[in-house]
Amino acid sequence: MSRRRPLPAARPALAPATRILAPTRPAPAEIPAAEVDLTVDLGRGLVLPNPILVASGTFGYGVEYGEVVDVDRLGGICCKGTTLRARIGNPTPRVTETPGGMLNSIGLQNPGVDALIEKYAATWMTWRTPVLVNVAGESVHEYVEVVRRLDGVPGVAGIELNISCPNVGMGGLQFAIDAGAAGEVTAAVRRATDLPLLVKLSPNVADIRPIARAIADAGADALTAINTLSGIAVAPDRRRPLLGNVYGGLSGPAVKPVALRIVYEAAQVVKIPVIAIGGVTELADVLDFLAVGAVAVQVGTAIFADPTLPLRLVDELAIECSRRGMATYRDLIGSALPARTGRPSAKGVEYRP
Amino acid sequence: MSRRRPLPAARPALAPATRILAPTRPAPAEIPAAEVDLTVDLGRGLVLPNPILVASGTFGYGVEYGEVVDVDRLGGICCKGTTLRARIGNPTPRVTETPGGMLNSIGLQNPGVDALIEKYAATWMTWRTPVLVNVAGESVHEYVEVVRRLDGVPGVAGIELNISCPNVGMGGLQFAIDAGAAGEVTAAVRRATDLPLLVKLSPNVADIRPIARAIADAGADALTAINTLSGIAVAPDRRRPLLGNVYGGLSGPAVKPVALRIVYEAAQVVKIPVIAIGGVTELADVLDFLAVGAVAVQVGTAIFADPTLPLRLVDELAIECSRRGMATYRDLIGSALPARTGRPSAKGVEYRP
Amino acid sequence: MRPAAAELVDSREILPGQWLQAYHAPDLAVGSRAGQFVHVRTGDFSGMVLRRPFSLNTVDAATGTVTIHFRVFGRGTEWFTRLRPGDQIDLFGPLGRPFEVDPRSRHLLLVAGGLGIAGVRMLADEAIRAGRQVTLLFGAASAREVYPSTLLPDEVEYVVATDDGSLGHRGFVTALVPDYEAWADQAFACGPAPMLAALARLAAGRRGRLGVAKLGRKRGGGRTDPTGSPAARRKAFLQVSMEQNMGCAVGACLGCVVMTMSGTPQRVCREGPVFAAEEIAWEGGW
Amino acid sequence: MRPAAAELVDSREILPGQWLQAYHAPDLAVGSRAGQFVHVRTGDFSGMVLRRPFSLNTVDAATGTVTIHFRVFGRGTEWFTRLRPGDQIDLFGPLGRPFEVDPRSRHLLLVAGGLGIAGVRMLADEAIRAGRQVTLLFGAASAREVYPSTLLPDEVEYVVATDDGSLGHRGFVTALVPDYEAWADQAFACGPAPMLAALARLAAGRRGRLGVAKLGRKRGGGRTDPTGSPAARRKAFLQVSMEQNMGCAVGACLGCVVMTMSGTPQRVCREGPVFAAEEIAWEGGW
Ligand SMILES: Cc1cc2nc3c(=O)[nH]c(=O)nc-3n(C[C@H](O)[C@H](O)[C@H](O)COP(=O)(O)OP(=O)(O)OC[C@H]3O[C@@H](n4cnc5c(N)ncnc54)[C@H](O)[C@@H]3O)c2cc1C
Ligand SMILES: Cc1cc2nc3c(=O)[nH]c(=O)nc-3n(C[C@H](O)[C@H](O)[C@H](O)COP(=O)(O)OP(=O)(O)OC[C@H]3O[C@@H](n4cnc5c(N)ncnc54)[C@H](O)[C@@H]3O)c2cc1C
Ligand SMILES: Cc1cc2nc3c(=O)[nH]c(=O)nc-3n(C[C@H](O)[C@H](O)[C@H](O)COP(=O)(O)O)c2cc1C
Ligand SMILES: Cc1cc2nc3c(=O)[nH]c(=O)nc-3n(C[C@H](O)[C@H](O)[C@H](O)COP(=O)(O)O)c2cc1C
Ligand code: FES
Ligand code: FES
Repeated sequence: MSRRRPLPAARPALAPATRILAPTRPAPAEIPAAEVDLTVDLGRGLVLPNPILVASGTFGYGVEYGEVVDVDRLGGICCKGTTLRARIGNPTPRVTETPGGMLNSIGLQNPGVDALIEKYAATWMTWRTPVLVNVAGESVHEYVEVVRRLDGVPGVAGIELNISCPNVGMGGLQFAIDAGAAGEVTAAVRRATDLPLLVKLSPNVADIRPIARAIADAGADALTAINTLSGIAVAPDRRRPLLGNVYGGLSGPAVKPVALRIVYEAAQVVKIPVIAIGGVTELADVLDFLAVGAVAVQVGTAIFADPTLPLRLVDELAIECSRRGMATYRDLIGSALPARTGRPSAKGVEYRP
Repeated sequence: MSRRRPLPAARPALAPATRILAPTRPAPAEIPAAEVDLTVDLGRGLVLPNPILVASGTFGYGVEYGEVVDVDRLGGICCKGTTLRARIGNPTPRVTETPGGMLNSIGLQNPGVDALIEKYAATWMTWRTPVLVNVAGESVHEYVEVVRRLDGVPGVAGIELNISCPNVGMGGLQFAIDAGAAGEVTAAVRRATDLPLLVKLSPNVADIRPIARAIADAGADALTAINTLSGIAVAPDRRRPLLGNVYGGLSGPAVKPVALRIVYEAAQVVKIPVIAIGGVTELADVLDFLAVGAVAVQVGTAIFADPTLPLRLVDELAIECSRRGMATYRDLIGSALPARTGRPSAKGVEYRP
Repeated sequence: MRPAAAELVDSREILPGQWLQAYHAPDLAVGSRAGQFVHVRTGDFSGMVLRRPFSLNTVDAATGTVTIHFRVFGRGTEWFTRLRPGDQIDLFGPLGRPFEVDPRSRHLLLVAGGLGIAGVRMLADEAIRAGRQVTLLFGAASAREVYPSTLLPDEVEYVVATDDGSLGHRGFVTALVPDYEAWADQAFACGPAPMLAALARLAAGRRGRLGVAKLGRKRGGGRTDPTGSPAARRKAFLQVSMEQNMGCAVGACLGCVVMTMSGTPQRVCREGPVFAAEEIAWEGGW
Repeated sequence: MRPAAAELVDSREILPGQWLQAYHAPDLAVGSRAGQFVHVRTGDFSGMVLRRPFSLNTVDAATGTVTIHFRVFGRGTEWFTRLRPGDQIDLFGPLGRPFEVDPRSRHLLLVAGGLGIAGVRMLADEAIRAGRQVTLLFGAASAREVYPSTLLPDEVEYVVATDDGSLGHRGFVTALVPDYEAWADQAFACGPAPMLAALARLAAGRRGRLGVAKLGRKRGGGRTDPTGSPAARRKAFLQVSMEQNMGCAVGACLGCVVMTMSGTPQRVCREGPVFAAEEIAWEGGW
């Protein structure tokens, strides 16, 4: 700085003080990363070791990535959707990439609940990580029946209800798009089991809030959100839609803004915890979802690109808390929510482009 | 191929014949690109010179990109949303990038319909390209009033109704998410003008089909789809949502699978033309949307990255038709739709992940 | 099977729109077998969320080099062509089950349609190393798409068919197969689904045409291996390498299935990509 | 104003996380003025759909070179750092309205907070070329973020403030301004919004403190230029370069507005990025 001219005598900063670059905050007392409390208490005895779960349908039954991922360090595993009877699923192709995302239409291929229990429950029992069975059905009865068979099975830590399924009793309308149907199936399952009960929201609705409320009122222990957005792709020859089933579910980074919105809205209208899903690919995404009120996140599509991501996120979250002097990650939850959440805003519906 | 061994005598291909690589089709008689018919007749005298329009809100009033784009080669221009009175719009930030897309919450900043007419109509009149005025409002009365003022104004080629606005008469529910309200506002506007009337669908609904039908039944000349998906982003400090208005509309390539689905569903339940919008960034996207039944497409977000894209798409579409020996691009429309569209499928609702 | 950093060593367009890339990936080069594949990640900043599956085209354990041979099809393959030597990339593998050669097989017939060559190429190396005789039947649309013989081991008998007759036999490669039906102890194929289906039909009729299948006759009424097991496949006359769009490539997402004769979908990434032809329900079945 | 191919010539990290890149872009290098910006496209295969705005940091008409100086902030800026000399990129510009220097101004005070230096850097060149005296007040958090004086023309008087006092004045750069209030004919600033707001408050009080503003006094009661016009801005003591997230950068999307005292939002990309300080509603106004 050779040409710096002699400075006038230092004087007090002008009022009001302005900050030119990020203020150098007093360094917080650092907490060793290993000591940061990452546990998530979802009630009914279900305590996740950390808030990073893997999403249903993207991590199979927890065993497939066995050679690559130490499952015992995950916060939780939501297994592939399970139905009463075995299903062979949809015709192929079943997956395709889309800009910043992917479409899938697996069609709930699964061996049925009894085979599931026989094949996997014993293995799950040996894991420290809770396994939540994702349950699907086409009638309230089917859901109840599946859950009843899972009730009391060692190795099954809880239920995640996938209600984005057609309700044959209601002319094929999905349970998830109707507050009444969503509440009804939740209540019925609630009566059938004392297992921790998570219910998964669909983003394919005009207003999530009445649906979230109905599910909470019906006795769910937590909400998970979001399931996929309904979309299609076109075959290269353009003679038909690409997916064997025509329709697929859109997931991945592309849907993150929608997932953030749904979590933000749901977190303001229910008292039960909300677990976020949708486009998590890095720590920033985890922090964003916590900020809008999620208590935990699930990683889905991103696992396909990087199976080691979920465990890295666990480590990075601990380090982030440590760096910021936080003894628990829970201090990160809800920082971006409006201060008074008493009167739910009508903004979600009032959105104008 | 020195080591090729002497071949056995040629013999007829085995039945059934198998094709190892793409069959070499007989080369179609080539039509010069300049002679391919790209015109789109939307009825009521509105004939677009070609099926590539620019989407409302992304091309201003057609004058802003003047130095970069020859507007007179576009298929049509949808101008920024226009209301009865001037609006200053939403607080900033108003736009942000998301994976494969962007969020915007402009809040319908516009000078009001009278100022719009005064400022732009005379210029539009000199253009060969039809300008459609995108109209927004908060009550049926407001929509009707705006359209009445536009009726008969030289330079205004038609109306695109943006019904993703809160209906104050219905407690802030958007017109676009309710078949009754959507039909009502369409019918009222229809009575007020003989201008070509396009109505724009919102993707933020559980089932688009009853809404599309209600709009068609109410006398719209065409549907446009889709408007943006509702989403949010979080500020870097995570103390608030990023956008000044909290909520924004998601657009860009990320939403293309959703737009394809909505166009695919709408095209099967209405007889009026459907114009597709959502994530168009290259010719393949245009061809995909035509394949699922769109008669034209609008380019929005992609203009920001490449203002020359819409005109390039016009050229490329003509060349594609020429290459394939098509005298009109219309032969491309609907190739991926189910053969019999009589009984509308319930699949959109039945979607399972 | 791990995501592993690999460094691009060489990248060449060997045929119009077809690239051969060599990567330094010592972990992969040891223990991989013909028929297995890798799942390759695209660039970090891309809107491309899925990996891309490619057959292991060749592996050289000595130098730690693996090659892939691919056609520029869409965004992902286009992106790979832009890599420059020295660039790092993430190859996940080896994945899937390999071709299973019966120890008694002396004569192997490989059948490749177009890019399918990448699926059987490595089997030629393995077979020759094991002292077997290999004939490769290769089909393409025209001469300009014919795989260069210089990229094959000298020991391979190479027979070409082109749709337009611009090189070799005029017509489909499947038409060449009957000539080798008796000679071949086993056949291994990769290529478009209709080609594989036609080969499967040929293979099914073979036993009848030849009287008794050469392989398996010594076994008499002994125990049968469960369908889909390596042992059962090892006995199959025709093994095919299948393709399906993939999500995870480890069996977790059920995205990549093919329907089998048993009525249960099997995962190309886990039970496959190599199947015994008779396992596959060629007409679909959903 | 056109999207134009530009070739990266040089790319250097001049400060931790701050890069200076030189592009060969002859069309841009001619006719661009200080205060204008370019809108830069990211890679084709990326999930990044928006361009990124950067101030024209310097232009050299003789060599056809323009430079941008940026901080790695998110995905886009990170991506730019990966470019290598010879890479082509699409720079759209010049965009926006430039700083307007009153022809009578002899002493120009430039005030830059951190990266704000990129917004006023070119004005130093222009002013010196026009024979004006330039003092640059620069503020940063600490010495390691101070813009290297070697990158400035020798003629510039360079005064530094750091928040922690590790170099130059300890405290905010705004604290240095009163010393130059009388000397300066006009001031031009770029930096964080709170800094600009503080400067605007200072500027508003200046007339009172100095008695009569130096500029404009000769005009007496003459005609007033419309707010926001180049002529009106030319008379303003303080001009500021504003930032807002952008969509189109040509005035089409209304994404980038700032609220003005008139109650109408103005577009940073079209009416700005340079505004007279008194045009801006510093407290917002929605
Ligand atoms: C086990 C296996 C081995 C393969 N080996 C080779 C090989 O050695 N050489 C080669 O050229 N090709 C091979 N393929 C096909 C190759 O994976 C696709 O050509 C490639 O994924 C296309 O990617 P893209 O980005 O260019 O196309 P895009 O159309 O942009 O891809 C979009 C999505 O569709 C998927 N996809 C598209 N085509 C195919 C396909 N044919 N099979 C599977 N997924 C597809 C992509 O993976 C991606 O997820 C193999 C496929 C499989 C399943
Ligand atoms: C007129 C103008 C001139 C600028 N000149 C410079 C300069 O010379 N040097 C420099 O370092 N920065 C400058 N900026 C800010 C620069 O544009 C952002 O730092 C940059 O866009 C961040 O991109 P990213 O991909 O790293 O961040 P991301 O966070 O990944 O970007 C996400 C989105 O937000 C936008 N965004 C984020 N921060 C800003 C910001 N501060 N201003 C505007 N948009 C933002 C991005 O453009 C993008 O659309 C200028 C901004 C404007 C409006
Ligand atoms: C291949 C695939 C299969 C899925 N299967 C199920 C399922 O069986 N049950 C369910 O509730 N959700 C299922 N999902 C949805 C995911 O659990 C998750 O909600 C969604 O993908 C969004 O998260 P992401 O963006 O991180 O992938 C599936 C998603 C994918 C990609
Ligand atoms: C900045 C911006 C402003 C928009 N303003 C309007 C509007 O005023 N009226 C309207 O109907 N749609 C508006 N839209 C929506 C677009 O017209 C279009 O429906 C949407 O962006 C999807 O298309 P795309 O993915 O090609 O951008 C706006 C979109 C953007 C990005
Ligand atoms: S790709 Fe996921 S199961 Fe095969
Ligand atoms: S960025 Fe679009 S109006 Fe300024």
